[in-house]
Amino acid sequence: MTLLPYLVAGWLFLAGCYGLVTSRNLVHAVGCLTIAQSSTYVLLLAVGYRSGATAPVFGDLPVGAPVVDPVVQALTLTDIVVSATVTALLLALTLQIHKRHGTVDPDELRALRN
Amino acid sequence: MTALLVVALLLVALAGTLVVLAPGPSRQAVTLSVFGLALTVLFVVLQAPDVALSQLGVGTVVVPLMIMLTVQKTRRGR
Amino acid sequence: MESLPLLCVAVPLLVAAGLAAVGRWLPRPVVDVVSLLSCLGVLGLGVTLLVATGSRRVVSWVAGYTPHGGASVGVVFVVDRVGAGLAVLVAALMTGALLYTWRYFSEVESKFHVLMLLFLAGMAGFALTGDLFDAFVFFELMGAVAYALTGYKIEEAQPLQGALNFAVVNSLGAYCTLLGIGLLYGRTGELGFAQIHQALAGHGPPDALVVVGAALVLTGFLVKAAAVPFHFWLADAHAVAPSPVCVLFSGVMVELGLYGVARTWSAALSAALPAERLRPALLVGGVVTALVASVMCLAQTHLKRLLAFSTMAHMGLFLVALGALEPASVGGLLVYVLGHAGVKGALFLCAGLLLNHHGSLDAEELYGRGREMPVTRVCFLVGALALAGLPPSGTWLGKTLSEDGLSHAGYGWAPALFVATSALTGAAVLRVGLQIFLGVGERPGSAEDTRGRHEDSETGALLSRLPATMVGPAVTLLGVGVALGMVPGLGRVAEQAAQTLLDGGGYAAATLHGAVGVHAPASDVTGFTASGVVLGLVSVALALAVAAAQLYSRRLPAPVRAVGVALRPPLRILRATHSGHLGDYVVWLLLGVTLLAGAIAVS
Amino acid sequence: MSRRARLAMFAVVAAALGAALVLALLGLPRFGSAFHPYGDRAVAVAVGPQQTANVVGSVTFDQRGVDTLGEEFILFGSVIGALVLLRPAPEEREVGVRGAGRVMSSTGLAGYLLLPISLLVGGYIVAHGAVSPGGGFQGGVILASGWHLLYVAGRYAALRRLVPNKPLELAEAVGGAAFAAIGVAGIGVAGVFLVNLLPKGSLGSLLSAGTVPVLNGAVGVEVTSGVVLLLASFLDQAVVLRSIEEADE
Repeated sequence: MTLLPYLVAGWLFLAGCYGLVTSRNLVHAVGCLTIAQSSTYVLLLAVGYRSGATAPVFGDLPVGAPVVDPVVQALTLTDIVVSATVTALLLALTLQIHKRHGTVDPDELRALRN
Repeated sequence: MTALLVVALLLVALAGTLVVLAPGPSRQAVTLSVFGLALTVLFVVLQAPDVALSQLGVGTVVVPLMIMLTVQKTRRGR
Repeated sequence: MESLPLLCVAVPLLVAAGLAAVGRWLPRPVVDVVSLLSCLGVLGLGVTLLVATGSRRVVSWVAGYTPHGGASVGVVFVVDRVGAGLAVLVAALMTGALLYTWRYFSEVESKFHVLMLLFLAGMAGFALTGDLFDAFVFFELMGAVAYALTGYKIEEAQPLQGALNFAVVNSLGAYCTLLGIGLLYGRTGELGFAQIHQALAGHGPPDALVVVGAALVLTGFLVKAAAVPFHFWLADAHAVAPSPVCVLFSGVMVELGLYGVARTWSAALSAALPAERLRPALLVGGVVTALVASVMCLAQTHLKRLLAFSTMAHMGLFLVALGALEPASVGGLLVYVLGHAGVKGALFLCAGLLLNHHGSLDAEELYGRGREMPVTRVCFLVGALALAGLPPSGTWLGKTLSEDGLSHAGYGWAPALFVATSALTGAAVLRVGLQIFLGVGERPGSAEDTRGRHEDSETGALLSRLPATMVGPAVTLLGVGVALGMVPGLGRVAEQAAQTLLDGGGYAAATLHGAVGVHAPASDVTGFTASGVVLGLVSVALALAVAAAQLYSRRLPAPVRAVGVALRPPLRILRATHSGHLGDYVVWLLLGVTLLAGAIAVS
Repeated sequence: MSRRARLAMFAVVAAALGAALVLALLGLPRFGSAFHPYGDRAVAVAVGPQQTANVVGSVTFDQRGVDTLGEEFILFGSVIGALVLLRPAPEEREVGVRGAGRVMSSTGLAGYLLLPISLLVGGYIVAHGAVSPGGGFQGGVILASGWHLLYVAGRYAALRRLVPNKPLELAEAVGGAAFAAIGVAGIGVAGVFLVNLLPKGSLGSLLSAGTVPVLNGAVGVEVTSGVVLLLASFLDQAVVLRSIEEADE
């Protein structure tokens, strides 16, 4: 049972990859990529969790109270920004691909076929 | 490990799977929004309010909105 | 001195932000001059660091969080010869690329320059940082900017798809790296290379977590390094990116992927993962990459795509030279990377010149049309010969040093691979060079492959006269790439730099305990050996022979042609795997991660 | 590869990779363990010398500030990149937005009502990044979302004319430049990049934590304008830009 958070992370990664492999629409594929990336959020925050601890904000909390790992939270924040910006770039590319190729189905995109 | 945590985790796994299995991109934008919300809940349960706030803004509003706008543009013919 | 590494990153970031703020109101020459000056500034900082790192590592703790008792909360930049050298290489290539774009690339105000400067900062940061997560951040910075630069020509169909494949595959690789960082953080509780090294040390043979964590972290870097089967994005992206951007992609960005592998292994993972664990995966991956890419290179007629596969073939050789994890061969690799950057950069710029003058990148379409471009002609053909390994060019010196190092380490087959790969890729480049610039060979009929015809030039209208700012960088890059082979003592310095790069214990001691001194053991590397010169000449002769065979295929004796015919079906299968299909590329990537983890586990 | 071949290969590879992942995950410390050496040190530094109540803020903007510098420039570069990629192609032109004035009045009202709330909440979250959850990024995203409520509430094209890209791009660049400049200023003042120079105040007060709130402000400006630009360029694509043939219809 204590493995569940880690397993969810692994599941999200593979599920996202499955979506990328089978997707018939690039916009859909980009969505699947964000699912694969969200596995990293879950893994990082699960690794930094501490049972019975509170959020690392010492507003009303006495100094010295147990808190969860703040470092992984900072990493996840960066990760979320990366995800959003890469998604934006990918969607921008997808939009232009649609204009030039008239389709966003990877099976029909043949410009780079070798 | 609390029941709340288990529920939040399963919700995330389920919502993530639904996003992947969504039949088309416009349906996916909606499920992606739900997935963003589920992640936000999970982050709150994991005592990460900073991350939850980020995820709330990015995962439930900004990214689904960009996807929806892209879908609208790419649905039309050339 | 301690603040210089951070300035290498901060200066281009500041200038980029400044240009984005006021660039639209500045006259174009000011934008050009300001971007060039900031490149030259980074170049100066890099050279200063390069000099300083001869006797020590430069360790700078960002925000002043110096360690107490070997532990810190901050991020550290740790610079040794290799890191500083890469920063210099990045800045030098960027200077050449920006000179080439002088007056052009002005479709969207100064945004091209802003992106290029961000690219510079990302690559410099990646080369200088001493923290695994920080390396991921800079990796993503150079990635995000590179995707946008690849798709810069939105009027055409191919750049967009090439950029998308590039972006998805690289992003997925980066997420693998991040998953690996998560696993290693769970085990060690640390993020700095040296801190991870310290925490991993003394735990006996690696368990599944370390093996899979290492494989995942290295995956992101190997994707960037275009190792088979992570390589599919490379040709797609290179074929379509603007030529000055290709100079950076081929000359240093993919090499930074290898640097990531070397640095992460030696500075962090080597404490738990001895060299024997990693060696087989890198060596086998390198050999396969070199062979696949050489064959693919021979089959191309699109100039940039051909050069892209040539880069990939050399990446395979670099991977082999790195894979021995011995100072001698890695030292050779460092020289090879420098020589290759100069020569390949010049070749890509020549391709750009052809495109801007004739509006095509297809060798058959361009047949004989380069005759009236004397400088470009000499530049391209000399570059092709240098790529094939003509003594005494820098590529030749790097090749022969790597061969020697590998032979001494017990890999007697390596020189044969190096000769074959340089000969085959050199032959492909020579073949198109002779076709285009001298009109040699049978005039091509109607080819079935029409890719590359009628491309828009990068300068708006076609240029009847090529400006000196475009030709100059190509000539200079080639000159430097060739002249490097004649720099006395370069091999020795490179071997010492490699020694420092591979010394994980010394890295940790310098970072966490202030022992920054580097002792440089004596090295007897000279470079100019009779066998090295002979092997260089052999590969050039082979390259000429293969090029001639391709140019005059109809006049070949029947048995040779029969071999060629027999090779066609396997070649067709190989080409079919490079399908341009995103789903295929993702499957290959996952296969690569699995094989890498398996190879590390069973070695 | 055919679809079936691709799927079959994926099934085999994913099974192997999944097994490897599970083996690796089994090697992690038990979920909820107390083994967080870096985290413990970060907490001690944040509530000790740096007087930053929100430890995540301290890690993000002070202890590992250079990560965030990189992150902000990833955002900055991506926004510029998206603007470059979504620039109108030669054969495209802008068309007037038909029907944009006919937004339902109830939606409009909700937009106008929600706007001040989101501006207030966003501003508060940016300002209090050092003492409570949130900060420049989170607040910036909320502010940018609030901005888009205006689009929903009012006339898109009219608003775009009122606030074109230029000032937004300027604000984004200034926000990013401010972060880098504060880092370089550290070298000038103390010889150390990104050093936390300002007085630290006392834990939990609005002006505690030295440069952390200043950096939060810079990031807030950058993120707000960056996200507005990003969403606006997608909106432009969906609403305003047409190819010439389409526009002529």
